[in-house]
Amino acid sequence: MATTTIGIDRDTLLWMYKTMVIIRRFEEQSKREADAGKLRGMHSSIGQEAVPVGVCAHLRDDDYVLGTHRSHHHCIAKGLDINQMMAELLGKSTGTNKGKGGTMHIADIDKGMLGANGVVGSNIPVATGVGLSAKVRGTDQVSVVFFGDGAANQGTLHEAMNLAGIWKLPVIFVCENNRYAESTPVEYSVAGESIAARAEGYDMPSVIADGQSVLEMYEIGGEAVARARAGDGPTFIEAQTYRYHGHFGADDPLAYRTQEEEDYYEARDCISTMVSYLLENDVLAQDEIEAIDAAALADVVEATRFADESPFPNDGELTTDVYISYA
Amino acid sequence: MATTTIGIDRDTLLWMYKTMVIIRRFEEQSKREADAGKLRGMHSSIGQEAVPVGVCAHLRDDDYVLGTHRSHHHCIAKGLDINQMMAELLGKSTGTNKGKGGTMHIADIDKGMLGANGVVGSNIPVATGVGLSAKVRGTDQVSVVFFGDGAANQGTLHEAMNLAGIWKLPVIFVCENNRYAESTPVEYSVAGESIAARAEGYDMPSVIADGQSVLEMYEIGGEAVARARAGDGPTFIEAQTYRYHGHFGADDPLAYRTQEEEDYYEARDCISTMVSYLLENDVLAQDEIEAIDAAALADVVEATRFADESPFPNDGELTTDVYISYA
Amino acid sequence: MVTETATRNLSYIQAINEALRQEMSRDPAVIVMGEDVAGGAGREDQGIIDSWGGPMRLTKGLITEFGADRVRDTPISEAGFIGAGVGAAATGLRPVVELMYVSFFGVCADQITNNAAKMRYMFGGKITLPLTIMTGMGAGLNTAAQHSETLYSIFTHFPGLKGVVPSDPYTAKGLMISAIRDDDPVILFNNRQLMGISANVHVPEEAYEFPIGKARILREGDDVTLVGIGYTTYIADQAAGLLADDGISAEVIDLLSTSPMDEETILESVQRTRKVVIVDEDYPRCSVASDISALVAEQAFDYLDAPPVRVNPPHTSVPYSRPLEALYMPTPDKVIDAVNEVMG
Amino acid sequence: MVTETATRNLSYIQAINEALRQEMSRDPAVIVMGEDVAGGAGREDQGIIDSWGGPMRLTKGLITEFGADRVRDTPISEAGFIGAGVGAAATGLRPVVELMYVSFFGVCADQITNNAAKMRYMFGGKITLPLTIMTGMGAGLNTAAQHSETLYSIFTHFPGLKGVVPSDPYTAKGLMISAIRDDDPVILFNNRQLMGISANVHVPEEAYEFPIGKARILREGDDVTLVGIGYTTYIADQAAGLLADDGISAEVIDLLSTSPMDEETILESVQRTRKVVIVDEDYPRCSVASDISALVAEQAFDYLDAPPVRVNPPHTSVPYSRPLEALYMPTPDKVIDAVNEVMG
Ligand SMILES: Cc1ncc(C[n+]2csc(CCOP(=O)(O)OP(=O)(O)O)c2C)c(N)n1
Ligand SMILES: Cc1ncc(C[n+]2csc(CCOP(=O)(O)OP(=O)(O)O)c2C)c(N)n1
Ligand SMILES: [Mg+2]
Ligand SMILES: [Mg+2]
Repeated sequence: MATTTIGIDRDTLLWMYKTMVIIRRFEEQSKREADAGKLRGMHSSIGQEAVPVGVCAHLRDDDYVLGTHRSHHHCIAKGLDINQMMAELLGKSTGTNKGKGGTMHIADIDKGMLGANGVVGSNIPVATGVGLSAKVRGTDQVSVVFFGDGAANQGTLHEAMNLAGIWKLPVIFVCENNRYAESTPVEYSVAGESIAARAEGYDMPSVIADGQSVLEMYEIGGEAVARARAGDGPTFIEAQTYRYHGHFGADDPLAYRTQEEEDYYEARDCISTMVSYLLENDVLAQDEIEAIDAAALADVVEATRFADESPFPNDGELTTDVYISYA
Repeated sequence: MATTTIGIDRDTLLWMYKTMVIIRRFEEQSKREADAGKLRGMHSSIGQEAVPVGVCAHLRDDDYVLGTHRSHHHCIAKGLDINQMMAELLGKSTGTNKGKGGTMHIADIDKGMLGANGVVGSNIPVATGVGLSAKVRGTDQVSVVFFGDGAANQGTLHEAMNLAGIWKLPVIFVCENNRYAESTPVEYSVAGESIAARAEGYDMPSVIADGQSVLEMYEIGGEAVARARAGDGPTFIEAQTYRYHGHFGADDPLAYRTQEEEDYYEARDCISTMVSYLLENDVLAQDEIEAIDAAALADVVEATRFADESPFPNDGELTTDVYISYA
Repeated sequence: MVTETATRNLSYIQAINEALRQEMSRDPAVIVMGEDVAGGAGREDQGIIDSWGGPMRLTKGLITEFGADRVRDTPISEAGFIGAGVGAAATGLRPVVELMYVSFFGVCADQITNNAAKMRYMFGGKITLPLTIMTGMGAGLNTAAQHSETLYSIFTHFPGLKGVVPSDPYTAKGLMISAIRDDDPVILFNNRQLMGISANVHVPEEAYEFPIGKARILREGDDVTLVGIGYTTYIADQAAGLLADDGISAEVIDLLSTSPMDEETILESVQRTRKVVIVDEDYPRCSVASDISALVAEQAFDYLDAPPVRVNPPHTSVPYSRPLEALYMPTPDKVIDAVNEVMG
Repeated sequence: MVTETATRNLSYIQAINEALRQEMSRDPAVIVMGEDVAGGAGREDQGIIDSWGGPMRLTKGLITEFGADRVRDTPISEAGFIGAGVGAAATGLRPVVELMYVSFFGVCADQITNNAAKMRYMFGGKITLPLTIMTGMGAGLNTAAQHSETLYSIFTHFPGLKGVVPSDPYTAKGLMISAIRDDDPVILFNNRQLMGISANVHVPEEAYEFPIGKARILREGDDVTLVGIGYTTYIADQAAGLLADDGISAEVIDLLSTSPMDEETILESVQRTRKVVIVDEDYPRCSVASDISALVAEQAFDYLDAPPVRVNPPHTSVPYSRPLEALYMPTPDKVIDAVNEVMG
């Protein structure tokens, strides 16, 4: 079966499932590393896997993704090597960034990951420039920027949407509305009926998507990528999702949200609903699912071993890479 | 006749007419001073008089106005002394700001003018804080911020609209859309159908007003001020207007716009249409109009004399006012 | 039996928190704004309140005591709400606004440098601007280049802004109270590492001011002057303790205010010790350390037995990897090396 | 008859313009963005094009030669379009982005200090960022506190950023070309007053680089070293001319790069003259002048016959009123006073 009933080919479905599972296992492991004191302040993406996976399924290596402080899932969805990612989390010389960036700054330009970014809203204009670059250089590359509901209140989003609008840039604005910025609920911080509605003021196609459904993210992401590639300008996607853990691991989310809300989202978990879909539609059998899960876990175990055994950067690295030529 | 057919009392009509004329005469004189080399880089508000006059007609001394680089009209409409204003333009010690601020920074806190501001978009958050202050202190004061179409593309507007929205602040956002930011046409720089439309993304009542009509500005401004005073939150007004001169006096506007466009707006000049209205509705007779005009001119002549004869600040002023206590 | 020297120990966090509470009680014009300064905003009706308390818990409990009107969680819109702080300060309030980390200054710098810093001067003195900005800073916690900067130097650059950098719970409380009561804009820089260090200093219960613009001599000495700023005062003092064991008597100046800066205290000390080592965690170029080095060279030239020495990080961003970050930081060892250099 | 010393005079504005034109011709990756860099945007079909040319006309004519795709007027959204410059530079373009006046840095500082400055370091060197930001600066034109700042000092503070400050048409052209060709982010600071001064210097027609990180000795001398930065080089050189009449031989160093800074040239000169006066229009605290004063004190201590002296404006914002602004500025007279001070 090359293509499923909903028109997504099997390889893509498999890739999406497998990638979501790898993200989840990777994040579970990074939390363990954090709890063991091996890294600090990491922002878990568990619960939000479907958003970048559905969108990145349409991207090539030479398309670009830009992220936030919470970007492990963006990186994995964009095809980064998890060995290098785990090494980066531990500050090792074999990391994606040679250990100099860490959890909030993972980047791999060769894979088109132009960086997680620790400043809320800061990457949105950068992504707009990436779209401009593609346009000026005459390629059909696409630039996708992921950001949170909290970031939607930064002025940079407004400026970038306007620029992308007037210049018809191949930029896709994906707001991962996980309902909270730290402890601040989105209904408190965002005036107006939705975040997506703001894009209308910039004449930009916008849509609210179920960010727990990778199939819906795939479909909506596909339209946006096609629009961008065709030179028809930007798209705004508000993906409604949820982070299962606290903001950065050390907070108790039940201090600011309810058990019912958590249960509601976990019942619609992107991975378990995908499992049901794959089984019900005979895309995969139970043992195939289990094999994928086991392989994902093994990959993460291997990444952890790789990271653990890798050396820290040597002292000279402190003063390299400041400029092209410095020390 | 205490109140005219359209429900505006005669004193208010007279005040509005007189104030527009004073602004115009003042601006003509400041341009002469600039042309004579006595000040530099001043931004003429000629053509835009009706916007602040219509709105400020509803304000008390203890309400606040915040402006831009182009704010002489805001200042006069808010009741500032034109002698002190002209002295400020010439950098004299008798100026509103003791000569230390100049044309882009005129302020008079006693009159509720919290400052022109040279940085495009910079005063918008400040105005929001003024509204917050009124709310926290439990007064019914109103905060009005004027800004240009160009400023509408600064992120600060987005952030401030959101804040005013979620906190229901008594802030009135008045965009003076004079169609240009320096030489950049609004239809190029603003994505989306209108600037006012952006306010909808923040659940804020918004309206497009004819900024050449002081009566319309009065009506729309009145609604907004009433809403703010009643504690019902912010309003966005896009006032469509036109600056007759170049951006700052040294540029030729016909390099970037057409004679037809200039003619169209000048034919709808806020002062001449108001004269027709006043005459047609028997609010004023021709000789009364002429008397007002003559008085306005005399006031401006006197302001110029006052400014010319005032001394420059003494040298010690260079290092005062940096802090409450410094030098 | 009453001990006259009973000390009241508070953590740095408790000291700031107490200062805020006391000033809010004293003056209804004091309000607090910032991201998650309370937490779970807008859910009081669900029984959710005060669920966060600021990134360092500096503002914990304020909302329960003073209400949501005066303790406001903000959207992530620093230009918006710090600008709002300026407007509120100009019109009758005394806002304390939190910029979570100073590294984020760039999204709101215009409000600070063009409005807060300049309004009084531009308006010919006809306005006061009692705004306090408090912000977190400092490396050493593995938060990499965008969350670990120190940056008081760039605010010191701007006339019209005052800057204070507490070094322990005692100065934290006093400087926070002084900042709130000051009629000029003041930025208070909270080093994150100081929050984790238990300092055995007495913090009086009653409200007190520590004067802005004044340094203090934390440790007297004759052989060399060490100048520290916030966390680096702690480092300098540690170094001084070790040096004492080696028979070197180091005087430790705790700068506390970067602007205005207490030039007299520095000069008076250096004129006695004739040698100075400045310990600063900010980037080296155009830094407070440069300023102090230049000050001493220019004003105490004839007294100096050796050139001034600065201990700053190298001219790089803050690295993530732990061993690199450890190399990056000023340490007692580096201070001791510098002292050995000036002692000749 | 051919004169070997024929000079080709260009104004500062023409020199920058020529550099931009030559680099855009050479390399299709070079684009220019900023407010009104062309003018009348989007009205080509009405025959309206190139109606502005930038605030100083530095970019005049570029759009007619290179088209609206590569010469882009922007909305007033500095964080947006300077951030876009960062993204474009990271992905194959060499953008030149104009920040109209450096005083507006605060609306876009995050893009400069957190992204442009840090990306290479944070990403472990796996990226180059050939971004040029050009910006206007300087007092003396009665534009008051928010349009007249100098501020190169705060960018110098940040590792990862390079800063260049041309002092005349020759260095303007060479430094602009070097900035564009450099693979790191470079900020080029154009002093507005230099644009109005006619300098009789030869500007070669062909494209040439002036090396970033190198100062030059504009005038040789033995008695005292004057260090100038951009416009203050002009002031220092005027002072040196007057001092020569009095028999004092002043060496004038034209700093040209604030970061990296050419420490050797400064130190070598001061070691000879044994006295230094630094002339800087930026605010005095945490300034490039402080840095140079500290550098000389620390590295050339034993050579100095007198303490370093700085000539900066006072610690105030820039006043509007002309007589006050005149008092504010560094002038040849103030430099001469400072020289008399160090000459003892
Ligand atoms: C400019 C800026 N302000 C504040 C912060 C601190 N901060 C880090 S993450 C965060 C919440 C972000 O919320 P959201 O955008 O919804 O992303 P999420 O964490 O939910 O993925 C805040 C306030 C920051 N990093 N940058
Ligand atoms: C942040 C900032 N960017 C650029 C400028 C330069 N500038 C001054 S006025 C102006 C145009 C403003 O246009 P608009 O907001 O429409 O106001 P108008 O001049 O039409 O009244 C520009 C770009 C500035 N002062 N501040
Ligand atoms: Mg969120
Ligand atoms: Mg306009």
